[in-house]
Amino acid sequence: MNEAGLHAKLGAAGIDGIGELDTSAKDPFVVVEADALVAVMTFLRDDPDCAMEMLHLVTATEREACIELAYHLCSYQHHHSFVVKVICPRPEGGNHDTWHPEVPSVAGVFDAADWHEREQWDLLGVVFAGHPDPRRILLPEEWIGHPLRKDFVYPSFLGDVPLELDATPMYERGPDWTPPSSEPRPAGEPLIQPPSPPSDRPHAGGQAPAKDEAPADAADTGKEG
Amino acid sequence: MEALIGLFGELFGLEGTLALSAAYAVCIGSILGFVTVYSMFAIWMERKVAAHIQVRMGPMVTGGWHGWAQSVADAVKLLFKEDIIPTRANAFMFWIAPAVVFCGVFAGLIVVPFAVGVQVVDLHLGVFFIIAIASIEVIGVIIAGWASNSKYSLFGAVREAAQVVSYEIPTATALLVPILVVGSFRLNDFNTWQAEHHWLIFHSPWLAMAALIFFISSLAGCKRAPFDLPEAESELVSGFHTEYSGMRFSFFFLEEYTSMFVAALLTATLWFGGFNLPFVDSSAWHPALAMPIGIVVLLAKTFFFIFVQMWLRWTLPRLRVDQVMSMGYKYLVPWAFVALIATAVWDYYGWGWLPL
Amino acid sequence: MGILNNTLPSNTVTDAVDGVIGWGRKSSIWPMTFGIACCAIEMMAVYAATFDLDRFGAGVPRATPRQSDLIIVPGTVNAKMAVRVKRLYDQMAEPRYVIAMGACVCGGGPYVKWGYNTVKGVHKIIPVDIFVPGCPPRPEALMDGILKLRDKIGMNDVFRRQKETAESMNRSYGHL
Amino acid sequence: MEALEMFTSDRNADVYTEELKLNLGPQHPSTHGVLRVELAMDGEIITDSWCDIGYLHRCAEKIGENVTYLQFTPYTDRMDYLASMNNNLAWSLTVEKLLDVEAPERAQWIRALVAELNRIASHLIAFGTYGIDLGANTPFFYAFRERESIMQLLEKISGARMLYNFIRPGGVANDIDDAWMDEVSAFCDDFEKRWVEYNTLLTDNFVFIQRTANIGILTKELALSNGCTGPVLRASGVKWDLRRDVPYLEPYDECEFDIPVGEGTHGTLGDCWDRYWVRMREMIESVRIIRQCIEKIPPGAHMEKSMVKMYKTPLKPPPGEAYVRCENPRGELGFYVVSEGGNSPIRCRTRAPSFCNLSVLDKLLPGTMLGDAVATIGSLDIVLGEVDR
Repeated sequence: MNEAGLHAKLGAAGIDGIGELDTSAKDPFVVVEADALVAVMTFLRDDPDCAMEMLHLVTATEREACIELAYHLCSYQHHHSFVVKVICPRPEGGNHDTWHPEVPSVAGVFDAADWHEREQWDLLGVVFAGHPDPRRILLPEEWIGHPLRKDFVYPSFLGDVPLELDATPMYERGPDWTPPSSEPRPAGEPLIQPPSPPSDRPHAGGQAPAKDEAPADAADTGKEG
Repeated sequence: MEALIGLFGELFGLEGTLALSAAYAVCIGSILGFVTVYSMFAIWMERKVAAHIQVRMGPMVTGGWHGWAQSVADAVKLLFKEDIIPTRANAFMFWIAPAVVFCGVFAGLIVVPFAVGVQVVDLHLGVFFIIAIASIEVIGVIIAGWASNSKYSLFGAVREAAQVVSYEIPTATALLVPILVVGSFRLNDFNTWQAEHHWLIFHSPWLAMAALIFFISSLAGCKRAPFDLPEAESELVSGFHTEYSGMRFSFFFLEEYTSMFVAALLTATLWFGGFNLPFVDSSAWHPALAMPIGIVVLLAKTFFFIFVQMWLRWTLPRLRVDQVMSMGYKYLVPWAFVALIATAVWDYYGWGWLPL
Repeated sequence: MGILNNTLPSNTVTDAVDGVIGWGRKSSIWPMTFGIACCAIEMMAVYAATFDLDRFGAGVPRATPRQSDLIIVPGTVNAKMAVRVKRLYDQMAEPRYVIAMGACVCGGGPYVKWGYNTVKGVHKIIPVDIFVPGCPPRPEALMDGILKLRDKIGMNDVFRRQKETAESMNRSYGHL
Repeated sequence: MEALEMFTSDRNADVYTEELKLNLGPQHPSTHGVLRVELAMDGEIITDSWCDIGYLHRCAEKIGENVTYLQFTPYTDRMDYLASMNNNLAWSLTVEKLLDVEAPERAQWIRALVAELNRIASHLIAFGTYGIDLGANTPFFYAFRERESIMQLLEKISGARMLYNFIRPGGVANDIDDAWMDEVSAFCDDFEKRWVEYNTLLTDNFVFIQRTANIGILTKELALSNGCTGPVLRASGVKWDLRRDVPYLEPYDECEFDIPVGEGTHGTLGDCWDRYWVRMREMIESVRIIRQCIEKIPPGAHMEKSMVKMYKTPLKPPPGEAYVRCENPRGELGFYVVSEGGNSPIRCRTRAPSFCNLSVLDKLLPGTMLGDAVATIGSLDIVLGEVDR
């Protein structure tokens, strides 16, 4: 069955909030409402004609206007795959500090979603309501912020571990050295103030560089080991 | 021993207790020296055997010819390495454990006849003594594991306790089989008996079986692969000696190789003719000739069995802890008893097996 | 050893003893079985048949830091791992040596610019004796690093008063 | 009666038992890198386990959003560093799908050839380290001997030993010649003999079978629900291989090869032995594919002409998104790339096979013993670079 067939099948299931099939993309996808997500996933898994046994991937993508979640499903019985998307529009002034979009967790439908959703929470700050174990997975527990957001500010320290290129080695610190405070910062402030003078790394403690100039200066360091 | 006492009397005019003490000091010193040199050689040999099994060369640089001085360098380094006692460990127990472990196996060597007359004490209960004194080792390991205050060490110690205590039964039962034939616990009697008759391994199929059972369970007793669970590196990091560093750790090394030596030597003495050459009657030889040849023959046999132990270690995967236990209790113990009873019956009727 | 460290004058005896100790230490470097990332595979290749680190007496990988002399840090250290690397180093017995293997460990490597989580060189965490650059370094490069470490160890004094190597032996590790 | 009281009364109240928490890793000889597993132990038996990953998190997805499409290729090498070619392949296919470009025919055959070579190298490490996990050190050295020949072969065409950066969007970096292919076929002849040797050394070993059969049984339902792929899934009896079912390269369509599936030879379907044995047989299948590639490889360009022009400026795919899956040695590697027309993607998500395969570990461990935990982790054959990215 192709994507259109799957979409038709899904539309006939009587679930509210299923959007149109978007065939402009390389992999056609369907956008569903967040409330309908669990029902859609359960239907796709259980319906014998769809039989999506496997949830391949849960991806959150941050765009200008929204964070969209893509669920890649595939079926080994019927050799077809399908993409379901949920779109969480960005509220006015929503940045990585103030805005954590919330979607229902599908960990109850697919076990695979458990770790994927934890990772998306960890890196992008998407809250999965009803997740059995909503902890960080890759970053340490004491990490502040969600690094894959575009407005994430690079920290200089984690606890007393230096993350700066020009930081003083731990064993050369004087006895009066105090670890930087890791208290949650007030909204709008940089995560941890950069050491002064600020390093020449492009956005240590400052603003993330604009999108277009990235490759130009990435070229000088990107390839060297 | 008696010869030494006489020698001291002749040379220095020592008598009585003084002569005895001097003779003991010399004997223990020489055994200690032997153990140290032997362990260094065995460690070098282990690395070479392992390397050649694994298509590589092993130590080649240290000391020149095939890295012969590798173990010397290891010893020097370990001697001058910092000795850590973890803060949360029980310092006294942590300190004493390597000594207990090493004494246990080291003491077993004093009853071993290396050749005619080359023996510290000719105990009537030689075999019994070795088995009894070697059990002290397990206490040392348990102390080490407990005193380290580390979970891996504790696991190692508990595994060691379970494993060694279980395998004492088949070890001792298998040892009883040749004892039943020879009728003595004394190690020298095995040498003379086998010189007069034939090697005990050829005596009957049951004795061959007992030899196999003894060899397998002695592997477990020495914590050698495939029974190296107490120090299983991929599971327990280093097992009971995880927290030991420097010289204390090297005592565990010494202990392991010395107990390998004792096990191999018992196999050679009890089943494979001791210091007797095959097909050659050396009983009439002059002691000056028989002694060095005897030592060489015995050591050659011993090192063959040590080589087999190493060979197995670098070939076989490790068993799981419950499989080790079930192997001991379900297979080795019953078959050891079968061998014991069957030998009794066999010898009672005086059946022969091979034309010997 | 502690009180004797680098206090005796230089004479024939201390020279000879230092020579023997230095020889022992450099001929028997036991590395720790410690793999982090890509470089660990090349490190394994160095242990393996073609390159065979055991030729130099350095082929006894010990799983526990207590018994190992050398920690090869093979691969990117990130914020979560740095605390562990530090602890492993603290658990090792003196004398201990560190080889930073690979570009990431020498100074951030490919992850230096955009890696929000990576430590830009393990020398920010623990003092390093030898840096082996490369991504990953060829086994020959690591061998060369180990040979350089051997030379370095052989030069260190134990009993004699130290000259220029004092700093490398007695580093202060700050409040950590 | 008194004796009974001793057991029933509270006299031994100060003697108590507690659950032992054992911390496996991140520095542990058998966690294949820096995996940390926290185990709750009741004696030797594991009652519960918690995986803790992230000790090798290297921000690959953030880097992907900041560097150009071409510059990201070396970073894919460093994800699954045991199978760099396969990672490069998946990334290149993703970028090609975004750009609507297809690699020339010869490039596809070269890609399949080197990817299969790298698959053998990767499985060899799985085989060798699995031996070490179970206490047999020797297979590791034999495996590395053959792996060394593969690395030398690949070094000849790519210039790098381990992280090749050889397969690029639009084709491959260099062309291969007949002399090199002769060396490859000589290696294949050699390898088939060695493979038999491995089996005598480890596969058929009684102790090895005892240690792996009936251990860590992964049922088909659990595997599918957890998103396990690759040999882990096939060992559970699912005959699914992207190379056969969704051929993403031309050679996979034309070559003949079998897909080894777990059969429960020595125990239950989906145990550690099955996973191991699937990997071992896949090596031989890879050799078959390599031989056919050498035979059938067509002449032509090794790089798409239009791409060479595009290389002079950063690639700028049109806005859109692409998800491509490839059959890696560890399972299905997927790249999901979202482009908004800029020099670099705005999202560069990796579906790491090891990540999904590892998530099943917490469900396999409870009830087994400590030694089995090591065997199970080894049989999943994870690469932490890929789990944490």
